[in-house]
Amino acid sequence: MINKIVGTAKEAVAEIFDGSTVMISGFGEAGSPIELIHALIDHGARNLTIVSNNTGNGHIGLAALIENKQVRKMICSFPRTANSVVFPELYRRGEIELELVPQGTLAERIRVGGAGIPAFYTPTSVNTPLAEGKETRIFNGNPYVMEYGLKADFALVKCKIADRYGNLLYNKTARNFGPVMCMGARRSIVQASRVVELGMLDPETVVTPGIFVDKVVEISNPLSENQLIKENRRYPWA
Amino acid sequence: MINKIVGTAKEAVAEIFDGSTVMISGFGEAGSPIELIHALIDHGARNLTIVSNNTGNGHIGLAALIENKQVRKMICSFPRTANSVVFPELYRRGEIELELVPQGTLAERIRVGGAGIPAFYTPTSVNTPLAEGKETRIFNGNPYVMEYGLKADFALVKCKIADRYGNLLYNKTARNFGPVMCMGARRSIVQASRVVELGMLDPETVVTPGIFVDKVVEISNPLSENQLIKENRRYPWA
Amino acid sequence: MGINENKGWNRDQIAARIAADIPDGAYVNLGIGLPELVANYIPQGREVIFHTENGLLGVGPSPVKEEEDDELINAGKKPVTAIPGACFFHHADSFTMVRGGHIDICVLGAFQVSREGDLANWSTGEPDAIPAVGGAMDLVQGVKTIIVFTQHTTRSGEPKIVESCNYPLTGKGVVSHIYTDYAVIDVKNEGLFVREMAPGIDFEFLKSCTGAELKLYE
Amino acid sequence: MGINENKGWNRDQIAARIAADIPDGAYVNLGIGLPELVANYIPQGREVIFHTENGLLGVGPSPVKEEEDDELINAGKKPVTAIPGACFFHHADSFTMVRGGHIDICVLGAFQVSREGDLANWSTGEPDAIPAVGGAMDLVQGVKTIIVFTQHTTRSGEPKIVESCNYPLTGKGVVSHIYTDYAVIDVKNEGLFVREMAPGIDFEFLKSCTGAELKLYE
Repeated sequence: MINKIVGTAKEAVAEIFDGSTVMISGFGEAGSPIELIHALIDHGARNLTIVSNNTGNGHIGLAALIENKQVRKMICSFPRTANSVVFPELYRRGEIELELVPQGTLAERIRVGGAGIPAFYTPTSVNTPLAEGKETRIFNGNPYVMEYGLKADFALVKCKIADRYGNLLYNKTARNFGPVMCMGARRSIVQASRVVELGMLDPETVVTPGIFVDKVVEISNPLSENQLIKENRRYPWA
Repeated sequence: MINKIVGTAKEAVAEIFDGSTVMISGFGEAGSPIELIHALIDHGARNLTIVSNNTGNGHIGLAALIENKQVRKMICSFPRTANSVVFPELYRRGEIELELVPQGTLAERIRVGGAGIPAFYTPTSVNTPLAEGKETRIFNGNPYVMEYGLKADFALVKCKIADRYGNLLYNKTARNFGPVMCMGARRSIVQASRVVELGMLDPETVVTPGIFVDKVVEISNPLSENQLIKENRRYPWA
Repeated sequence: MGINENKGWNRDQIAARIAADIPDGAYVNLGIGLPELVANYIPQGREVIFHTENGLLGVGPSPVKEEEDDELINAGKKPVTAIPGACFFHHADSFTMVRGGHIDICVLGAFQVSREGDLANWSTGEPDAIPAVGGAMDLVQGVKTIIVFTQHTTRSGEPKIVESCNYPLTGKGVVSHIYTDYAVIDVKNEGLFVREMAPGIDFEFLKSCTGAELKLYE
Repeated sequence: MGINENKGWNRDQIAARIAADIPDGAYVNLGIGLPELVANYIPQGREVIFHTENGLLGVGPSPVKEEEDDELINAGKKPVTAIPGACFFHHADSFTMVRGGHIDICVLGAFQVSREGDLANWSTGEPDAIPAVGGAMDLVQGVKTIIVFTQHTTRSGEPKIVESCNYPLTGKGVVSHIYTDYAVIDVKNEGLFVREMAPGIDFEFLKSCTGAELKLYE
């Protein structure tokens, strides 16, 4: 029998090893799997390469993971936001690496990484500093940059509803990188606000087919990053 | 006001010009926009390059378009099926060109054609006759073939439900190439079994966002290819 | 609005001026910050669909406070709403829209724009700055028409329209139109053409605060 | 089943033999024709999810006649059903599953298989033939384990397991296991190893109708 549901976030992240590459869904707070990230902080895996659009807010979630010195390198498109304090400080001190990738290139690199495509050409970043050192090539008279597919050992993803096959539905703009990260990671670990019986999801509306998912944990009332930041909370909880 | 709904299939295909490249959705009968194809036969545009997984069945739909000598070249993965008689005969007589593309490569070429990506690398067809004359390149010790994005002037697509913005839902395995063809074509022309009021579609379940669609015609009870073939029908109707 | 605040158009007037030039039925992406104002000024009777690259086509007006949803936001991470006919999608599909040329117009801010339409808007290049690019480089390459929405000069009065950018580029030769507090300028192969000047602004003044040659339509 | 019909396993027995080796929880793609039989023999208590490349994960049994749906078909264009927990998707997503290594097992037919696991199953290379490839080349490159389901010899008694294929290849070095009416053979770097022979088949006979060297496990 196929049952991808596990009991706790702790159990869900237990297999993450030191030095692994981990994709983390979310665009700012929306779609960020905060309970899974906190479980990864408790778990303690170090020397991680994190692929995520941002670098977290305040001192919780992804920012707390970075602050806890578990992250060696960030691959992201936008490492600073209004409430981002942890990453900028470490970066200025030279204590964390940054690979800056345009947002669309990041999404496509993740998707093709999961689609067996090792590289592709894109017009994005042509003639800019972000194309330096990259191969460029002319197609139909226009220059394009070659970009590599991106694969990860793990993805940590937040969704709204899941079933035991790992079929997923998302919530509004919290969908963002979740579906492509489930494709791009060898093992996808998902937190769902609700787990439903098999057959409850309309097969026409499933966004992430279960084949891209390995483990699901139900987190009924996920924490709100915004709320935690307003309350000036830190993880691990003081 | 945005209103992509047009009154008739004839009106929908009127802009298709001689020599254009036209993507046609469908996998066998499932998802084949038969009324739009028949309107294209009536319309009479010639010298077309058709991108479609198959080459049609019997003497209706895509097969009838080919039989009517409107097609110069087929780009497809599987040009023969149980009921495919028209294409094989023309092909053997050297009266129609064929570009044979593996099915997954075809789907990806269409998708990236619509995504601004001019070329990508794939392991598919490496060391086979279909890779002959194509650039190959080693990534991580393994060989890959370079394939080009495919763009079309038009796509003819069948779906189940649409709204006036061109948002589309499909039916079961009739979805197949529809969504990527809407992406890959400069102008996407869609037949929908039902057109609903704006706001009736759940924004979470839209499969093809309206931005990829240009015209929609409601065809409430599309013909069944299977039925027509059983009845040995030909288009234009005798 | 710095030292220019008493001259020319204010930011809402610039937004309205841009909105007036967006045709009915256009698909439009609005950059973070000033460009977001444009949505407030679409003329009545026109239906314009706003795309936000984090996965929504059909962005509606800002929600009232109690209806804000942390999971319904725009690229600037501000709460938004979704109009009837909207749809959600993932990031790869979103940038298929962007990179594939499906979006008609994108309005972006700028540090500098050059005479040839080069845009610099992502990094000041200062050694201490945290570089952050977001979707800007995808947008400038993929969207059919790039409009820049900017103050004509920096806070300290330096021209932002220059012969050639000294900040790191977002894209080369990508800008089609520049809307500032002083003027509307079209970027053409033959140079920068002033299409319109704000009330109280004359061509001599405009030239004096612009770092690149300006031309007038004949 | 041609001239072999009285010897070895029949096609249903081959299907059952393959099915017995598919583990619980596997994602499996079945090629058109003979391989489709495998679905009928999954041992009770195992949950196996069938993928069909035309956009369905969770293919169920064939429908009864009156419930056939022209728009719910498999890659062989035969009517199927969808199990609870199934989902539909478009062709690019479907081949992301295939090419990206997400599918565990694919069972395919063959014209020829070589000692090194080369597979020829899409074209006889005859000048008059209409070439048709479908998804076979994607499947052999992307799926983790490729199983060939074939008669041991052609109708006219020629070996289908050969030193090197003379038909055009589908893929090079892609086959892991061969299940025929006579035997189960593992393709390894060190050669072809006979794991099992059908009742009534001995190694000498098997060698006599095989065009490549066969080995026995020690």
